[in-house]
Amino acid sequence: MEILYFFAKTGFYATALVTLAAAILVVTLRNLFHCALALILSLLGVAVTYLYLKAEFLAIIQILLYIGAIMTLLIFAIMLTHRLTDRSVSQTNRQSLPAFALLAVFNIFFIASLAAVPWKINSASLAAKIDTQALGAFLMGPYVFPFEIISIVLIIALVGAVILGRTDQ
Amino acid sequence: MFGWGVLKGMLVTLWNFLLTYLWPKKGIFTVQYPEKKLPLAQRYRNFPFLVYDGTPHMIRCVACKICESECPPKCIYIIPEKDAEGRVQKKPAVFDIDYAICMNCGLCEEVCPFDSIFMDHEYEISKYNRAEDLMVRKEALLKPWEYFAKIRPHDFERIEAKRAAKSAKAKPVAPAEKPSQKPDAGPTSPQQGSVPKNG
Amino acid sequence: MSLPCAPTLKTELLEVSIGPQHPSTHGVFRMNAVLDGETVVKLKPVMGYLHRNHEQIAETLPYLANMPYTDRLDYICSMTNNFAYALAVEKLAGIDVPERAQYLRVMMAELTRLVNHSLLIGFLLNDLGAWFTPVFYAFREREKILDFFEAVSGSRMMCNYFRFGGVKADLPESALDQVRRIVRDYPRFLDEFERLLAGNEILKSRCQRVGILPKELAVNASITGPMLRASGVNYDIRKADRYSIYDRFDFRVPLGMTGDVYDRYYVRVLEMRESVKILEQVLKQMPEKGDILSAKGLQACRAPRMWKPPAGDAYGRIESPKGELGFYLVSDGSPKPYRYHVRPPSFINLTVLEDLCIGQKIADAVIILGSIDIVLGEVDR
Amino acid sequence: MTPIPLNHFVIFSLFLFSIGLYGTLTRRNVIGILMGIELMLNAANINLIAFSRYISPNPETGQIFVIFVIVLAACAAAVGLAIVLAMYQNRKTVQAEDIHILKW
Amino acid sequence: MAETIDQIFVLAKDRFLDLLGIVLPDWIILLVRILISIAVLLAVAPVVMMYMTWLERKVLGRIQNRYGPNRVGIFGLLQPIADGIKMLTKEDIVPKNADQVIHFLAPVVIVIAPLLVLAVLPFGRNMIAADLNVGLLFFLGVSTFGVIALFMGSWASRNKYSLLGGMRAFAQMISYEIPMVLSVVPVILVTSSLSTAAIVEAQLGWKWFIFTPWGGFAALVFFLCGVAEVNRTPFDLPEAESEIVAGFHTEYSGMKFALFYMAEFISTFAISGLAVTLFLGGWDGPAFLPSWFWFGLKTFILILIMIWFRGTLPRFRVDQLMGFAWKVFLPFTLANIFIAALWALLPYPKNFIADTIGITVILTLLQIFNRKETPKKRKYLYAN
Repeated sequence: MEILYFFAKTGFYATALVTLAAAILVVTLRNLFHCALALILSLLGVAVTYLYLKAEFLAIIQILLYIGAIMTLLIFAIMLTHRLTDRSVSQTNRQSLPAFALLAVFNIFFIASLAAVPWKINSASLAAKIDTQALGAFLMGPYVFPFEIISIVLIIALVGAVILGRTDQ
Repeated sequence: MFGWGVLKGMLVTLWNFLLTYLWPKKGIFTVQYPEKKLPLAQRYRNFPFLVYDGTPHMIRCVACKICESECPPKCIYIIPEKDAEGRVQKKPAVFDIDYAICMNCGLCEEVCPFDSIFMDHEYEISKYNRAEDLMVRKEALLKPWEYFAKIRPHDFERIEAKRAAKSAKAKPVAPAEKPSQKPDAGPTSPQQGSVPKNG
Repeated sequence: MSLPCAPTLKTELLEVSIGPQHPSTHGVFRMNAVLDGETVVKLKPVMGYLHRNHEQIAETLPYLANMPYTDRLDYICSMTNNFAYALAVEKLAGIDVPERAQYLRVMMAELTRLVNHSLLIGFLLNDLGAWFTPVFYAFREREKILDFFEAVSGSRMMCNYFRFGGVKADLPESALDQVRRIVRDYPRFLDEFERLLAGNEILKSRCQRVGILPKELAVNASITGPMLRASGVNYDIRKADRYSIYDRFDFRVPLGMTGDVYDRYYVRVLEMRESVKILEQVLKQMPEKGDILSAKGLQACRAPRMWKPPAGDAYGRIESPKGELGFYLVSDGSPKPYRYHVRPPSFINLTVLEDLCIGQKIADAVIILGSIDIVLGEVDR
Repeated sequence: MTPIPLNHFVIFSLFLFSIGLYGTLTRRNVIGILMGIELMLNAANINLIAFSRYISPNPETGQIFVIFVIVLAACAAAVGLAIVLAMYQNRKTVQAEDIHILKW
Repeated sequence: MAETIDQIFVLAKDRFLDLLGIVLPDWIILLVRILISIAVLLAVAPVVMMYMTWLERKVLGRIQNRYGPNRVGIFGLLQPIADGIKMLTKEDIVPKNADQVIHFLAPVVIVIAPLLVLAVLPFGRNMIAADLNVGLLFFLGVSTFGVIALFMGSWASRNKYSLLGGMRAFAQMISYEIPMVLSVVPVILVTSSLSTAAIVEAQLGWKWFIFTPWGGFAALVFFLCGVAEVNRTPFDLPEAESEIVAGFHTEYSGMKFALFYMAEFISTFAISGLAVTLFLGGWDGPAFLPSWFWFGLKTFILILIMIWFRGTLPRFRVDQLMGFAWKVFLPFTLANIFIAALWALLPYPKNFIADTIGITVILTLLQIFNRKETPKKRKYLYAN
């Protein structure tokens, strides 16, 4: 059995690598549609990561909402703002070098500090099983107020999007 | 209620579906082609063929070139035979029909004064080569008069009667000289035949 | 440009060339459509892919030799094409037609109308996306009529049956029973079609209020045939001109109210019922025996190369299933026509395509084209 | 069996966040910027779940917050893309540097 | 005996694993257990697809008074194999301007989704490849991949027809996913579970949800949305051959084209299977026949109905299609959730009455609000 766990762990690192590679493609590719596809792959990797954190519901929600809805929207927007036969123009501005340097510094600093932090692992919650019913109970119980707020925000955003999308007649 | 008409239409298709199993004779109207073939109507016309009496040497055609000139798409090509002295004989040396051009109108059959060219019932004539294979020569066009009797018995009777009357009336007259003078009755007894001949 | 269903989102216009190789352009017809999303904002019909020089060929041929060529104009209704051409030449040369031949002609014309209309409805449904079922039902019935045509004229579609002053041949023995059977069974088939289609809500909502052709436009664009009558204009050449012997039959002309695709479809269904009525009367009134070719006609058909009509001109027209089909002939006294012109109903009806399609969805453009009922052989000639 | 160390999740999400930020900083196209933002939000989500799973006494909290974040991301995407579309209709451009007058 | 036949596949698998267990370590057995399920699904799915094409052609032929394929093998049973060989040997044409990589990836990605969702379908008692506790959501979530793959294909072809088809597919599938999910919600509400196996368990003993007032209509809506989701007539706009040639797969040929078809047919099968699972009692049925037979029979009937649709109905127009989803299905399914809640809350005779009233009210309201769009009957004049 140990060997299966080893495979599983290797799987996590592989997923992480694929996700990061896809993410790099997202920010570097010239063709926006390719970027969107790479982003889908990256989001899929994140969903798999959720599985490793034993959040199956969220993994599915990630696929359903991010890939099914948000990415669809994004691709729609790409299609509506690009012509089929457009030449791919340069998609990056001249900040790439400073941005890269800044982020490198930021990452080094962060990793160094991370290594120094002794996290207190809570083994009870690590082993806890959270099924969908429990999540639902929480949403309807302690978190009902933010839940309602978020639904109102969603409605407002949708109405706003519709109004923005209309042309003035 | 929305959807009622859709249901009614679906019942029609369901009925047709069931009919093909319950009563295949009425339900299915396709014919399994290479195994089964539909009977052809007698007047069915496809491509023309030439008639000979008895042996293939006795071609009925006299190379009068009427069909050649009447053919609307000009698919017939005739050269009359010449004897040793170069006199034109009443027999075609070359009789070509380009099936690729022929449009099966049947006018050649209608205008022929000698009952020598008729429309065939043969329709399985697919070929691989359009230029050579569909240019049909005299030899391939020839078919016996009995064949015509087989495919079109009605017309056969009519034409036989007409020919018999003609040969009895004017035995010595060479038929190729003035075809338009022939005072045949034409289509006066039309329920028998298909083509009002100008014979 | 303000459109009836203007989209609220402005996007790039997309130019799509529908055809010449396209499943639903009924041949090699091309529509250059400019689409805004799914909506047609501009549509330019392009035709001529099937141009065969028909009129020019006819001017190089004797009069009769052109008869088989007229079969190929509207290859679904070759009988009516022959009819119109024969009428024109008869008018030109003053040829009379015997009684029985007149009835045979009307019979063939009305049978052709049944063929054409049921086929059109089948293919209209195909354009609507019903996967070939109505087409096959129409084929099933058409097959019987084509069998009859084959028995009579020798060919199923390229009949070449009419002659100047009559028809090519009389009916063979059992052919009359064949027609009786067709006339008896056709209403049953029409009822089946009705059950399958007329009540179908999808078809109704697809066709109603789509591609409306207003009365004035229809008249101004000289639209004829069922398309004109669907717009509510009472004009049927069988009634207006009473050519041949149409004045002897009792039939009605169905008229539509709105002139949309649904009316065009349904007027044809009703016309088929009227055609069946005419056929019944033909069967009742037709003389048992009689000449099928007048003496003058026989002259014209005996040696086509020699026959010379008097100089002059003539226009023969009939109500073909698609509209007014006319042939205009100018003769200079030689065996060949000096000028020969066809008035093809498909082509003239097609001229309003752009007016009908603008502002509709692309799917509607396809069914509007289908409801106009074109045959490319006739449009391009 | 030992679980995957928490730091690995955090570093993974850090990299993801950095890449997203890089994209946001360097992209000229507004939709590209939005994609970068989506990446950053995802990185945050991983962190939320990982920390709640490993450290928090209530492991549900993180997941519920992730749900909220996903909903907010959807809102952001919807509104953002609507703005992009409106921009494109009016100015025929989706390049960020061309959109600088802060009005239609 | 009946029990054995019922469980024959499960027993066979166990026996096989037992045999393997003699020689191989535990972890390999675990892997093999998973791999067997995957292998069976992967092997069965294409066969199902092939014979669905045969069935469709046969039934359509019969509907149209024809024979359908009957040349290759008896009853044309080998026809799908001949088609497969033809597809494999056909030239694979890639347009010159196409996006090569994505053009290649699209047909590959599109078959993944319908193959994955088969894993959560209970084909019989104990015959489910993966009994996830979010099985239903898994099904709905993974099927969204199809949209992306479709769009990849349509975009990469660089063809305007493809693009139009892709856009239509996009809009249609998103629109219909909402009423589809909402029509499933009452089932989740009543069974309080997302696991497909548990949903079937809840319907055992002829308590199929289709027999309840809310379930009947929800099943209808779900089925119609499913038909729309897999792009079949009357909702086959993305590949409407009379309008946009072949839609998103215009530029595909050979095996890639076959993969598109495979995806369509497998998802047809999967959607029918899910409808059976959710509303028609899954593998429940009289015990004299095995459970997998009942599941197969019900799925087969639903597939037949889809083919029947295809043989009869014309297709909708794009705006009517959207209107149908947003103006009819969506309000109805939303109301249906309340109706189902009433059913769950009230005792037996009362809940039936309440549901009937609720459904009548919502249907009447829909009729009234949509009367502008409903077609009218017409009268025709005759002139003499």
